[in-house]
Amino acid sequence: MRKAKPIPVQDIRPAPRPAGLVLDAQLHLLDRQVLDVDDVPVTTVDDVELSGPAPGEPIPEGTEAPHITALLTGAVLGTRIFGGRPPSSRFIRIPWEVVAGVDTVVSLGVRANSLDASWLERWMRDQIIAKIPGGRHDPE
Amino acid sequence: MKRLLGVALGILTAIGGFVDIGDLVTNAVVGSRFGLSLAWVVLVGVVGICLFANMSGRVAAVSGRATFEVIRERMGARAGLANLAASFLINLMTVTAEIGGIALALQLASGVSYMLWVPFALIAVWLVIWRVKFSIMENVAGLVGLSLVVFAVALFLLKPDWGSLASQALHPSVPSEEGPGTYWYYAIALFGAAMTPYEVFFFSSGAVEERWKVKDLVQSRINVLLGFPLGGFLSLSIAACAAVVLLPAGISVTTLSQVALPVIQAGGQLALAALLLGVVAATFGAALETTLSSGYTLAQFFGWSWGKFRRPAEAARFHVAMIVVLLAGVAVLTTGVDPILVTEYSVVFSAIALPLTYLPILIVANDPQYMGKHVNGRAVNIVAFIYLVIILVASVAAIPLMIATGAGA
Amino acid sequence: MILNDILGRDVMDSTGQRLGEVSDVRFALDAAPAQLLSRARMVGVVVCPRTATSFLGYERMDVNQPWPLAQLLRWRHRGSFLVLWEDIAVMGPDGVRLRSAFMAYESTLPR
Amino acid sequence: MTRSRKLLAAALAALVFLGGLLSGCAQSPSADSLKGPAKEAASAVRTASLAVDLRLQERATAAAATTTADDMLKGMQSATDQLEHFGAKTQDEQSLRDSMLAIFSTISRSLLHARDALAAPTSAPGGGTDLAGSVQLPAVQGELRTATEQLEELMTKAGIQ
Repeated sequence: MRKAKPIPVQDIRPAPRPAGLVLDAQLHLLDRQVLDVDDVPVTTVDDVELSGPAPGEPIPEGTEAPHITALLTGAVLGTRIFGGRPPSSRFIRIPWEVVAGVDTVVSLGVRANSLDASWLERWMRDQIIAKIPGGRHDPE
Repeated sequence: MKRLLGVALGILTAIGGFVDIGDLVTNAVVGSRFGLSLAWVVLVGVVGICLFANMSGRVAAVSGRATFEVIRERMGARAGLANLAASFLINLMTVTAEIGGIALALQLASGVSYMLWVPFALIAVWLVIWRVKFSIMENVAGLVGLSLVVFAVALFLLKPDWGSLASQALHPSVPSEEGPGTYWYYAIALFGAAMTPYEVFFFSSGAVEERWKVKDLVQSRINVLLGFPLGGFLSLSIAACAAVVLLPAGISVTTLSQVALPVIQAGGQLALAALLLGVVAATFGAALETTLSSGYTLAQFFGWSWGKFRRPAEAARFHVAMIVVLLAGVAVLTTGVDPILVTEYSVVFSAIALPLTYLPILIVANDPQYMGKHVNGRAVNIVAFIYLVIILVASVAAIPLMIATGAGA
Repeated sequence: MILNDILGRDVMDSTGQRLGEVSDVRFALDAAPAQLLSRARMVGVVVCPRTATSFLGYERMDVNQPWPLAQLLRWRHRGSFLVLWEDIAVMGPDGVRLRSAFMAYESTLPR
Repeated sequence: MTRSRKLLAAALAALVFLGGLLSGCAQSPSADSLKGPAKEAASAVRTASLAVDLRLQERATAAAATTTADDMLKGMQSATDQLEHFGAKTQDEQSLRDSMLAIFSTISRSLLHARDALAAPTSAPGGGTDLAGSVQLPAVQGELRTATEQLEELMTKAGIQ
């Protein structure tokens, strides 16, 4: 690994302050718990999808900044840990439009059952747990 | 009045819930081989578990986040997964050990081979997890487990030479027939048994299960600060009983039946009955806690819906995971592996995995985004940081010592 | 593009000189409010001259306890800086290349 | 990232090396390799002795005492296995191992007797109607004591603490 050229401290300037909430992806988004509108856990933020740019293509000056299109879950967790990248068709997306807030948890404005991200939970509920006696009752 | 009752109940539950098969076996082994010369480790371990259990409970009550959510969020996916793998393996070993412990205690009571009790224990544990409310489960197991106080009673009945016991504890030295390697190996095992990570996973998730709020923190602090030290006192009396009866007789503990001998000698059949009741309750309670902990860690890492406050159908993956863990534990037992051996390894592996669990708790307990004005005070931070160093040393030393001493043989 | 495509990749200036690794990507919610939350616009990337191991949350100014840990991690990440989107020429699997006249800004978060 | 992996690998290698070094230092001469099984056997037979005592005093239940004896029997099996796998290098070691094996089998036999006597329905020392059972326990106790003494004698001779 080549050693990095340091930037002299006096050349590092105070950053401009954006008007709204500032989020660092690694710090505020990735690996945070996602709760639905009823506070039911849905998943964890395994990765985040951006609107652009095309990888490896030069970005013309003045291009509009990309934005977050969706939170991802599913196979992207595995590739984030072990490397590589699944095809985009395998992403399970939670569109940014349904995200209602980002704090210590990411809260959604919809019910978990309406999302693709909860299919495994629903499948296990319907195919296994609901078939065992007592599975649909409150504990006593 | 009702509040006072709640506090008393909480303390009693914490005492009864503190001791599990790991504490039971490790303390008896150590007592029978080293006397009370390792008593200081129990003390260090109890202070540590009080500190971090309290911290994780505070994080859970203030932010609503249980420990493993915090671990994943702060350590990231990769380190989080490493921690998950380690914690899950240890949890699985502990589940195996606890179910084995229930079965061994029932064998001691009935004379019927423990293998025949294993399926019975499995079904009982699962039924409670499936159907019984969290608070009832916790309180009943803790209260009945309190009958392990019989160890303390037995110690008095044995009329030991208190002066010699005290000098063993106060002037620790390596006994002549044991090497320094084994001494330190068992020091780490005792430390791991007292500070097992599952206790923190369970404690913090339990705080979410019971919907603690900031105002409940005082009560939880009393429970921990009184209950755990008294539980540690129970641990010490187990070691002392072994030190008084088994050490002079030249018996080193390898089975649960040997753990019972001092109590039988002191109090006869009545004491034995109390002991067996206590062991069954303590291991049963711990089997519940460790099974739930495996579910909690998995669910919290992957962000699944979890908790016994939900119906099983509303936390489907959580319940499926626990069923799988129980079956896996029983599968391990049916190979005929000695549950006591599994226990001894599980406490040492716990010690190895400790830093991965306690570092993120400490970091998040200082994070104002999570904790608001309830961040750690300076004194807590200093003590916790010292503990982090101790934990790190124990963790790094564990494997070399294990190899060098042939796992304490 | 997903974040995993760029997190941890090398960052180079326009001459190909390595400056560090992408340790984080910064966003701002400063557009007009949409349905629930406003759009999260990419502000830029945080570059760390050393390996981009996790900062464990100590990139924020007001988090500095427990002290030895905070100091250790700050020290590991000394020299980190923020590069704005406008100064990025290429992003991809081969890393991030900056424009020739890029500016380095302080990376610490105000809160 | 690659650097951190290298660091991890180096740390692991160092750990293993350290462990190997330590175990190499602890690598014991022959008498010490017999020490483990000998101590295990001694502990087992003493435990059984204590259990029979407690049963005779009516402190232990039949179930608890039987379980104890049974556990010790298993312990003896594993100790015997270890001893059989011990490769003796010299004549002295060979003869030490053989005499120890002989004593081990005496101990196993007495443990077996102890277990059967404890498990017999009439083993209750006071309440038993059949005299045979209550006579048997003290006899078994004597057998266990003799075996213990034999083993201790051999251990002293071999210089095993």
